[in-house]
Amino acid sequence: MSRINLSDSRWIYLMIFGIITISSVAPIAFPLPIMQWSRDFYNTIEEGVVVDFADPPRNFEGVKEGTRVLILCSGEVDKLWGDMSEAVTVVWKDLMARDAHILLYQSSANNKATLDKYLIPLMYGPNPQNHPDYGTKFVNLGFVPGGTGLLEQWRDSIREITPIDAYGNRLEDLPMMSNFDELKVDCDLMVGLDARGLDAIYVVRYNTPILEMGGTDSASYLASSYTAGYFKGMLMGQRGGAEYELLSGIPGKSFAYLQNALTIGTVMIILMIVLNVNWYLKKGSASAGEVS
Amino acid sequence: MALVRTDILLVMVSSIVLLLVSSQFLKGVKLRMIPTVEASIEAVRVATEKGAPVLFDTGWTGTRFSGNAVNLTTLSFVPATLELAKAMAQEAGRLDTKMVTGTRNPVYALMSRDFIETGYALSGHPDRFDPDNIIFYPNNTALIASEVEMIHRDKVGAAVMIGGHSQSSNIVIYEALASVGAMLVAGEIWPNDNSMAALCADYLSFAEENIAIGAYLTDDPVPKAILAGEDIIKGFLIAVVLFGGLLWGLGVL
Amino acid sequence: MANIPMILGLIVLFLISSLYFMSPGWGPALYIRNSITLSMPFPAAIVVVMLVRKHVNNILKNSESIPYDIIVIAGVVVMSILGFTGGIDNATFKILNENINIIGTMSITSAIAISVFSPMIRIYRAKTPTMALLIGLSCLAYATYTPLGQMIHPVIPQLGDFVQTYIAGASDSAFWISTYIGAMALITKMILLKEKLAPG
Amino acid sequence: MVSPIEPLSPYLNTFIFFACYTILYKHNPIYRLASSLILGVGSGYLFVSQIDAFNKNVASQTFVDGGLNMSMILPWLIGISYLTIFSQKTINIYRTVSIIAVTVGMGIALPYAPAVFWTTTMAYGQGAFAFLKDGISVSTIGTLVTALSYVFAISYFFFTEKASNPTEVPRKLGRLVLLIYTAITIVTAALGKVNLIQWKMLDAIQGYPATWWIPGLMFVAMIVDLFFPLKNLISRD
Repeated sequence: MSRINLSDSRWIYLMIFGIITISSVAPIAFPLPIMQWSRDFYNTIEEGVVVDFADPPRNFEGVKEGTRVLILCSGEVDKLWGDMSEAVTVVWKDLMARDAHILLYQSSANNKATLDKYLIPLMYGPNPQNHPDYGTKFVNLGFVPGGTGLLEQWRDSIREITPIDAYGNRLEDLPMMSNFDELKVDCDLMVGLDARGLDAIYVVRYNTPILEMGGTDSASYLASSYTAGYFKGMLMGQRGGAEYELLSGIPGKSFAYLQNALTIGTVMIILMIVLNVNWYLKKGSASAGEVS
Repeated sequence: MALVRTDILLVMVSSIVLLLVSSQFLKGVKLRMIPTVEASIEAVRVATEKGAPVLFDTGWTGTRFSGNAVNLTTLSFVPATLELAKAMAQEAGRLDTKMVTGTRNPVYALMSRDFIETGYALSGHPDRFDPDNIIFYPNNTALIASEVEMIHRDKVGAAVMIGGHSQSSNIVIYEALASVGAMLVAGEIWPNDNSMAALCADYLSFAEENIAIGAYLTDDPVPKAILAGEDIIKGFLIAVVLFGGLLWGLGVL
Repeated sequence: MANIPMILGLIVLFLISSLYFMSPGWGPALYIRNSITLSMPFPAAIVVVMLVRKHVNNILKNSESIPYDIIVIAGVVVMSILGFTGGIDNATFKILNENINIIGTMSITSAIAISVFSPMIRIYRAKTPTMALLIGLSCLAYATYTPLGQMIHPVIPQLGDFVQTYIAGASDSAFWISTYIGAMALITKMILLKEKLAPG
Repeated sequence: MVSPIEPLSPYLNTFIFFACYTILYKHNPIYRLASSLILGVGSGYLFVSQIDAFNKNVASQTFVDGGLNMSMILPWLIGISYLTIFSQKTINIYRTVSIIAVTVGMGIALPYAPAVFWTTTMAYGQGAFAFLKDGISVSTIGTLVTALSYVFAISYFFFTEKASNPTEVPRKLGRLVLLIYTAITIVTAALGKVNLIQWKMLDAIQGYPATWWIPGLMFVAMIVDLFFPLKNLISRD
């Protein structure tokens, strides 16, 4: 096992790392079809959407100055961050550019640690509580335990259950929170990061518009919520980030990931074809040998 | 205090009533075989032939306390996997093979210790039980990282992996098992993990089949009759989609 | 007598289930639910102590893994000292968690990619119609989820998207739902005391 | 307060990430070091966070204003009961408690099962023949395909021969649907997860300080070991 040969799977690993390194160093832009759920995501932020599960319908008019947006960092974001980083970053930049009021909540200690380390410093510096936007355009509730039950309780009041933010400030002392408490009416838009179960609590009863972001392969379990109309748009993986960069015109670095995906996809297709042809030819010659 | 979601209450109660009725009236109905039941015991024998340990990994299987249906799945795997662990331990005790388990759930870790110790006792060799072989891991990452290391170090002979592994990470263990040529019996709780099992496993069972393992490990006809009752519920759901959907489309409903 | 724990468990099960249908919840059910969840640190602490014990045993047995056993024990001890003296917001405690646990999780999760590519190259041979279809679908998926499909023909990603949105999603639901029905059957078995949750 | 090990964190971060990949070369001390750190630190984190939670939620609430808080007695009793697993004489106490822990979990989650399978089935049913109401479009054909895929896949899970035999064709189609799901999931999982490797690679190259040399050194060590086994430096066995 110590010497590498062609039947050794280690050459596969080597090839993949080679492709990733090259893609990281020299990304190239590619033509990219924009999936409908990504387009819907952008359109909801840009133009708004009507949600009509309950009477009367809610007409959300897009993200404008002062629009109250709750970002729920839920599910397994800590595991998926490397596949969601660019999409979350570009959407966050867009929300900031539109002067939205952003309230952030994390459902687990690991999700909190991930955003604290990788996202929040990028947007608000190493001490976000000292950023000029803090309290007026951005509030971080941090990790609040309670899961689905907590979201049920927040429908009526955040402050009653969670009186302080992640940095120990009382919510009533933060100007942004003055009209952001009773989620069923006060929240104009929810953006879920791998968040599930929101449809039953908010969408079907209060017509809250929900947008969803996840990893590339999260689509397999999130797609049914999109087709059922609960999610008004989805951004999946780094490709979602690239799509949003194209739609919003906000620059990012998603195309390095696309080049990597393109190269790996192409190599895998070629390998599958070549290896199968090779196997077929060998099989043919083996059976010919048996006959002779 | 008010009663809410009565439609769901009705569905829940009628499902259980239907299954209870089935348990009495569908005794003796023939079921298809579940490959993992026999294969799991065979895995112990394969490991014995190789003179290597057998790994029994249940991942996320165990207690969770938040209100969503996904948690019910990890809980539902508890009785079946514990019964399987006991049956495998009995065989491992008889053949004097090291059986190593891996879980990331504290309550399950304690329960599996109890079941496996009983399995060894039933084999007639209680002295062969070693509590250090029941390994608890604090999280999924530690479970995967440590088991991969153990598989390479001890050249594990066979593995039975019936449980949940986050984000399809079960395939990282499968790849380690493939590198040492170990037999793999797999049955994952979640569908995306199950896709990875379909790619790599020698024997594969689907989630619901794993919950039913207990029914296959006993001669009692009642648990099997309850499984037969499940088919009635499935048939009803199919009818709802096809006939209910048609009536909806035609505007009758 | 042997069935008493299970009967007690079943009573508790339906007591807690009733909370879903009550608004607001009622006291005894909430009290039992909260007491059980609040007691969970006990089994967690017990199994961590047992884990440490296993590694101490390895050292006592003079096993070849002694340096690594020491690292595991040191990890638990250092984190415990940091956490108990400085609280869970202690800076070093957080740094160790972020740069070992969190990044370790991402590393192991990322290893899924390598672990998929490798068997795909090793195993995917069109020996049966099923395998041929699997290979064809995989090629379609690779073309759909990379810019490749669009570069060849726009219909490729459209087809791939349709398949994922409308077929894969339904399959995922069917898988979950059959599991949920299985769970209902399990609870029925418990009601009939055919599932005891204790070895016997 | 800043930690004294703060300057080391980018290096530790990169080391752990790429050390986990060295197992692809072979079983080695770098991997064992990383996996032991993950296990030890992860166990310590769990231990501390659990004790901290118990202290905050139970221990510190047991005596309030000098009086015993009766609601905290049960969590203490249940918790201590887990310790009875270590004696055969008392093991039945532990068994009862663990059974109740499982059934409480089941009780919380149980109603969500019929809720999900009923609402999902209803949603698929309502979409199945939507084309009769809304006309033929990609969306209405899509919901029809979804509903049929769901029906076929459910039929694949029939347990009894009585249900399976007459539904052979739908079950075969169900197998096809599950196969399609499997193929798509495998590829999207691989493409999604490979982004994580690249994300860390970009971090190592573009981050401050640059830490790409750490995996670089590991790679060089593996190449050297391939031709001149490094184990020989320690032992000639």
